[in-house]
Amino acid sequence: MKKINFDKVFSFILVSLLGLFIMKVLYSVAGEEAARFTADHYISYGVDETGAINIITAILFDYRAFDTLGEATVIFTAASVVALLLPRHEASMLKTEFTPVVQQSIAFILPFLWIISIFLISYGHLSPGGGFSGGVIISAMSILIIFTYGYRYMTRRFNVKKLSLIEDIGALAFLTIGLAGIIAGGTFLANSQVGIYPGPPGELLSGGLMPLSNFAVAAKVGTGLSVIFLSLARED
Amino acid sequence: MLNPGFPLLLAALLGLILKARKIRYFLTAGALIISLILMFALPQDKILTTASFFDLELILNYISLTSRNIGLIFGLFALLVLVYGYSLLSLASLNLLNIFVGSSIAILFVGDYISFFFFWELISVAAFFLIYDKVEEKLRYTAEYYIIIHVLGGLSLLFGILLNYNFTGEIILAPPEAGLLFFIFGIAIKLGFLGFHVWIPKTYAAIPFQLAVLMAAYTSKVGVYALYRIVELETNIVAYFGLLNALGGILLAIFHSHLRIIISYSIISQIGYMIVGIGLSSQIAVTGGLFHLINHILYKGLLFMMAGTICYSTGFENLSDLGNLWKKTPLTFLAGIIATLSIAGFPFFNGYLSKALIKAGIDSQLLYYGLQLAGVGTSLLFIKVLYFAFLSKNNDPDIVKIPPLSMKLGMVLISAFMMLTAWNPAAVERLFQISPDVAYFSSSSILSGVLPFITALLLFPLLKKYISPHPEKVFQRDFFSKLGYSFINLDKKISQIHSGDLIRYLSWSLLALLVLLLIFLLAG
Amino acid sequence: MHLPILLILIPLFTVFSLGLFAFFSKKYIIPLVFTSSLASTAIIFYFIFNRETRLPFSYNLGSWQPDLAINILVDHYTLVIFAAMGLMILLSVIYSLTEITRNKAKFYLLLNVLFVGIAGMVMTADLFNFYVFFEITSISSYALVAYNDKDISLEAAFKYLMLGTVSAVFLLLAIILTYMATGTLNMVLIPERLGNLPVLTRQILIAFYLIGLGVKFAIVPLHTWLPDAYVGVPITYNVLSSALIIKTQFFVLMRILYILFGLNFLQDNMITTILLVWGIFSMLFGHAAAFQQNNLKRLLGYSTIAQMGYVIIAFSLGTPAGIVAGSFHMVNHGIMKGAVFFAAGNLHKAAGSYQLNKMQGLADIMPKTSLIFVLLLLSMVGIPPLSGFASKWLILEAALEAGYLLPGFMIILGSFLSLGYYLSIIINIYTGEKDLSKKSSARAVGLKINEILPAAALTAVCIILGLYPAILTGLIDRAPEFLLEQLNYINIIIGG
Amino acid sequence: MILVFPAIAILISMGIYAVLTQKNMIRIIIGISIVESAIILLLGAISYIPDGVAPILDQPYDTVVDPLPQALGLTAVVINASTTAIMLALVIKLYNRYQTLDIHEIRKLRG
Repeated sequence: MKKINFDKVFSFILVSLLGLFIMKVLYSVAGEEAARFTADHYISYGVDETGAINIITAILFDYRAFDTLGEATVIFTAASVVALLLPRHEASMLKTEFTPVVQQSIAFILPFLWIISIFLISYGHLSPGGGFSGGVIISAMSILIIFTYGYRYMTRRFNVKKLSLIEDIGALAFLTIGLAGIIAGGTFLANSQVGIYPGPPGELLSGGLMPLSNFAVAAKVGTGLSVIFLSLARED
Repeated sequence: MLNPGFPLLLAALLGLILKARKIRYFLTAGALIISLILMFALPQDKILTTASFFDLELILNYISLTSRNIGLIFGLFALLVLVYGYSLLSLASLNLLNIFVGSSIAILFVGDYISFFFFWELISVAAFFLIYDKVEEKLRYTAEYYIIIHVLGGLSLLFGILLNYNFTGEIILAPPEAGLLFFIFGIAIKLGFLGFHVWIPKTYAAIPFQLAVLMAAYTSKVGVYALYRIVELETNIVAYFGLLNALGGILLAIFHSHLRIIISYSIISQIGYMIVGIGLSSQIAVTGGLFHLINHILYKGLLFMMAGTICYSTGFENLSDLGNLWKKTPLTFLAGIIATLSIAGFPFFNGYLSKALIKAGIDSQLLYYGLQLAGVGTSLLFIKVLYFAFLSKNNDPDIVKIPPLSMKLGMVLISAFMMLTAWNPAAVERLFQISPDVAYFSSSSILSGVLPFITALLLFPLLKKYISPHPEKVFQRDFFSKLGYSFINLDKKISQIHSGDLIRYLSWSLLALLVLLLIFLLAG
Repeated sequence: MHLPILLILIPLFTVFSLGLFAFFSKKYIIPLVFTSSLASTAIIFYFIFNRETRLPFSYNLGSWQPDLAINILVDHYTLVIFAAMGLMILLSVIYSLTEITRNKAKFYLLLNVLFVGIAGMVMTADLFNFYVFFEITSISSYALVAYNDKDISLEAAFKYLMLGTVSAVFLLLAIILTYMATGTLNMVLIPERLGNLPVLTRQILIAFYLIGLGVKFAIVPLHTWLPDAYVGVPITYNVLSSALIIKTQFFVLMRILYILFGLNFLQDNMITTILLVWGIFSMLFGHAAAFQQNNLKRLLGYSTIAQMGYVIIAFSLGTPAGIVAGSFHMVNHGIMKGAVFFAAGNLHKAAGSYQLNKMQGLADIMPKTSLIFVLLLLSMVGIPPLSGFASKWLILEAALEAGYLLPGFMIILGSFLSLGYYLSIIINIYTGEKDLSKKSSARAVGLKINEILPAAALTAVCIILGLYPAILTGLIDRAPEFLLEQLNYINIIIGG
Repeated sequence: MILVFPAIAILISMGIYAVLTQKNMIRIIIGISIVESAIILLLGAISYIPDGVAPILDQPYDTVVDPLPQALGLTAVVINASTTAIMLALVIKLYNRYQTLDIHEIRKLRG
C-alpha cells in the first residue's frame, strides 16, 4: 500500500483554503459597483488629449509612461543580470541539423517579420501593437536565427555586447524623450499636455512623441529579450 | 561646573593618547585630586550643570550632602588603591579605572534618571573591560557573567524609569511613583541582594587581587546609594530584608575557605547592615547606614589588600593552603587584625561608630538582636580567617615574592585613616551635619560593641572543626547560569528548524498568510 | 522644481550610460558612479535642509492633472527614508570602490538600479507604479545577492527570488483587487472608495499586502531568505539591505496601511494588535536565533530581523509618538547596522573569514576597528550615550504612553537577549593567543581610507545622535501627520 | 464573466501546489508561472465589459473595455518574464554547481 504523503496532503489543504479565500475576495470585490473613474476619463478624452487612437498605447506612453520607464528598467536589469550570471562559454547547444527547406523558409520569413515589427512599432498609437509587441517580434527573430542557423551564426553578427549597446541606446533615447517634456516647460515624460504636436488623431504622425517612444522601447525590449535568450541558450 | 566625576572621564579620554604608564598613573591621580577639590569647592544643593535629551532636562551636577560624603570616600579610596597598586596596575587597567571610578563618582552627583542610568551602565561596561582578559578563559567567563547580570539589572531599572516617567512625566531623581518593583530589582542586582548576589563572590574571587581591591569598593556601594535615593517605603520592610541579607551573607561565607570568596560574601552581609540603616525611617539610622558604607569601603578595602598581599607573597589564597604567616608577614597580620576588629564593630575601631549609629536608630528588638547575631557571625568569620591564615600550624607556605613597598604603604595608609576616623566621632557628625544624641563611648554601647566579638572568640574553638578550611572550586553553576543554559537549548531547536529547505520556507510564508486570513475570518 | 524626479533620473541615466561606458572605455565608470551618487545625496540633503519651505512637494508626471496619472510625492514621512538614503548611498559607493574587483560596470549598474527602485518606492503615490519599483528593487537585490558567484550566494539568491516572487504575486493580486474595487490606482483617491468594501474583504486585502511586503522586510516566519542572503554577498549589499531596502519596504507597507485603510479601521479590526504581537514574536525569535550563529554576517542578519521587530512594534502602536519612535529607529538602526557591517568587512580583511571562532585575536591586529565595532555593538544593545539608547527610549516611551506595558517589557527582554550574542562577538574578537606567535605572524592589513571612512563616519553619527537625538527627531517629527491624517495626503496631491 | 473567478482561484492554487510539491526546480518555476498567468488572466477579466470593443477608438464607440488593466497587464507580463529569466539563469548556475535539479538537495545554508 502506498504511504500517504503528508506533505502533499498538507499542501493540498493549504492551497485549497487559499484558493477559497481568493475566490471569496474576488467575488466580494466584483460585487461592488466599481466607478471606473480613471478608465472612463481615458476613454472619453484620451483621443483628444493625447492624439493616439490606441488608448492602451496612450496609457503606456503618456498617462502612465513612468510605469513603462520602470518596466524598461526591469527588463534591462534582467538582461544584465542574466548576462552577468551566465558568462561567455562556447555554445554547444542545439546540435539539430535542419534541412535546407527549413533554412530557406526561415530566411524567407525573416524580412516579413522585420516589416511586421516595424509596422507594429510605428502604428503603435493607431492600431493594436506598439513598442512591446514589435520588440517581442524582433527578439523572436533572433530566436529563430539561433534555432535555425545556430548560435555561432548569431553571435558572429550580434553578440551580447552589441545588443546591450543597442539596448542602452534605446533606454537613453526613451529617457531623453522624457526630458523633452521638461524642456517644453512641463514635467518629466510630459508629452501632449505641453503641446508637443498631438497631430490629428488617426494620422501616422500624431500623438506627439509617442511613436518615438515606441521605437525606443521596441529597441530596448527586442534587444533585451534577445540578450536574455542568448545568455540562457549559451549552455556549455 | 564640572561634575566631580568628569575629570576622571576626561582623563580616560586623554589616556587614549598618552601611552606612557607613569604619565597615565599621575594623570589619574591628578584627576582624582581635582575631583576631590571639586566636591569640596562646589556649592551644595544647587543645580550646577544641565543638558538636554530630547525635550527632557538632565541635571548633570547637583551636589548634596550625602553624595558629597560618599564621593569623598570614593575618591579617597581610589587614591589609596593607586598607592597600593602602584606596581600592579597595568596600562590598560589604569584607563579603565578612570572610567570605572569616574562614572561611580559621577553617578552620585547627577539629579535625573537618564544620566543616572547612563552612568549606571557605564560602570558595568567599564567593569566588564576591567575584568576582561584576552588570554584567561576564566576571566572572560567572569566578565561575561558580570556584564550580563548587571545589564539585566540596568534594563530593569530602565523599564522602571520609563514606567515612572510615563506616570509622572518627570525624570528627576526622586522616589518613583510607579514601577518600584523594577527599580528594586535593578538595585538588588547591583548591591548584591541575597538571591542576586552570585556575581559578587564569582567576580571578586576570580579577578586579579588589585582589581578586586578596587572594584569591591564601588559597584555594590553605588547600589546602596541608589537604594538610599530611590527606594522610599512607608514600612520598615526593607530593613528586615537587610537583616536577612546580613545573616544570609554570613551563613554563605562561613563554610567557604577561599580568602576572597569569604570576603566577598561578607560584603553581602555588610551591605545588609547598610540596608537595615537606610530602610529604617529614623534619620540616625539612615546616617548610620551611609556612614557604614563609608567605613565599609575602608575596612573591606583593607581586607582585600590583606588578601591580595597574602596571595602576592605566597601564591595561595585558600585557607587550607595557608598558615603560620604571622611571623613572616607581620605587617599584613597587623592589617588583618585591624580590619577584623573594624568589621566586627569592636569599640575604638572603624566599624564601631556606624554600627552604633545604626543600632541607635533601631526601634525593633528583632532587628537589634538580629544585627548582634550577624556581628557574632562576622567576628567568627574573620577570626577564622586570622586563625587559619596566620596562626594555625597546619601549613607553612613559603614567601615566594616580597611585596613591594607600595603595597605595604597602601595598607598602612588605609589603616591609619581608619583609626583616625574611629577615634573622632565629632568629625563624623560634622561630615554628616547631624548632632545625634548618641553616646558613642558609653559603657552600654561599648558593651554592645564588644559582646559579639567576645562571643565569637569563645565560640570559635567549639565550631573550629565544622568550619575548618577545605579546597574548593571557584565556579559553581547557579540559578542564573542554569536559566541561561536552558535558553540556549531552546535556541538550538530554533536554529534546527531552519533546515535550508526552500519548500519548507515557502510553506511557512503561505501558512502565515493562511493563519492571518483565518484569524480575520474567525475573529471578524 | 524637478528635483524629486531627478532622484530617480540621475541613477537611471547612470545605469544606462554605464553600458555605453563599459563598451567604450572602462575608466570613466567610477567617476560617473561617484558623481551620480554625489548628486543624489546633494538633492536629498537639499530636501532635508529646506524641509519647511519645500515640503510637502508633489510632482505630476507627464503634466497630467493629479488624479489621472502618476504622481511623485515628497512629504515629511518620506524624509525618514531620505535621511537614511542621504547617508548610505554615498558611503556604500565609497566603500565598494575597493571591495568590488570584478565586473565593476555590472555591479554599479545593479547598485544604481537599486537606488532607482528605492527612490521610486519611497516617492511614488501610485499603487501600480509602486509595484513596478518594488520589482526593480527586488530584481536588483536578487542579482546583488548572487553577485559573488559562490555556491552559497547562488543558492541564497534562488531562495530569495522564489520567496520574493511568490509573495510578490500576492502583492500584485492585492493591488489589482484594490483597483477592481475602486477604479483608480492613485493612493489618494483609493481611501474614500475602499471604505465601501465589507470589512472581511478589506482585511483579506491587508493580509495580501502584509505577506507581499512582509517577505521583503523579513518578519518572522517570512524571514528565512535574509540570513542566507547575507552570508555570501558583498558588504555593500549587506549595508544597503539592512539600512535601506528592508526599511523601505516596511515604510511603504505602513504608508499603504495607514493611508489606504486608515488608522481607525486598523485599530477597530485588530490589525494593529496582530502587527504588535507579530512584531514582538519576530523580535524575540530574531534575537533567539541570532544566539546560535557562528557566522558573523548571519548573526547580524538575524539581529536585523529582530531590530525590524522593534520598528514594527513602534509603528503598530498607532500613536504619533510610536510613528516617530519607529521612524527614528529605522534610520538609527540603518546607521548602526551599516556601520557594523562596514566594520565587519574591515575585520574580515584581517581574519579572512566571517566565522566567529576564526576572528579571534583581531583586537590585536586592528585595535581601532575593533574599538569602533565594540562601540557599535554596545549601541545596538542600547547602552547610553550611544544612539541605540535614544531609539530604545523613544520606542519604550511610546509603548508605555499608549498603555502597552507588556510589549514594553518584551522590548527590554529583547535588548537583554541581544546583549548575549553581541557579547559573544566582542569576546571572540578580544580573545588573544597565549603565545604571541600568531600575533607576530598576523598579516598586517593596510586599510585604505575609503574602507575606514564609512565606518568611522557612521560611528561618529551614532555618537552624535546619541548625545543630541533631537537632530533626527526634529527631522521626522512631522511624519505622523501624513500617516494618521488621510486628509492631509489628499490635500497635498489634489491640492484641495 | 463571473465564472472566470473560480478559474483564477484554481489556477493560483494549482500553481502554488506545484511549487510546494514538486522537487524539480524547473517545475517549480513553471508553477510560479502558472500563478503569474492567473494574475494576468485576472487583469484581463476585470478589464472586460459585456459587448465592449477594444480600446482603439478610430470612431466613437458606446461601450469600450477598460484599457487600464490591459496596459497594466502588459507591464506585469514583462516583469514576470524578467523574473522568470533570472530564475532560469539561476537554475542553470545551480545545476552546474550542485549537479542536481532537486530543490531539497540544495541546502548548504541552514541554521
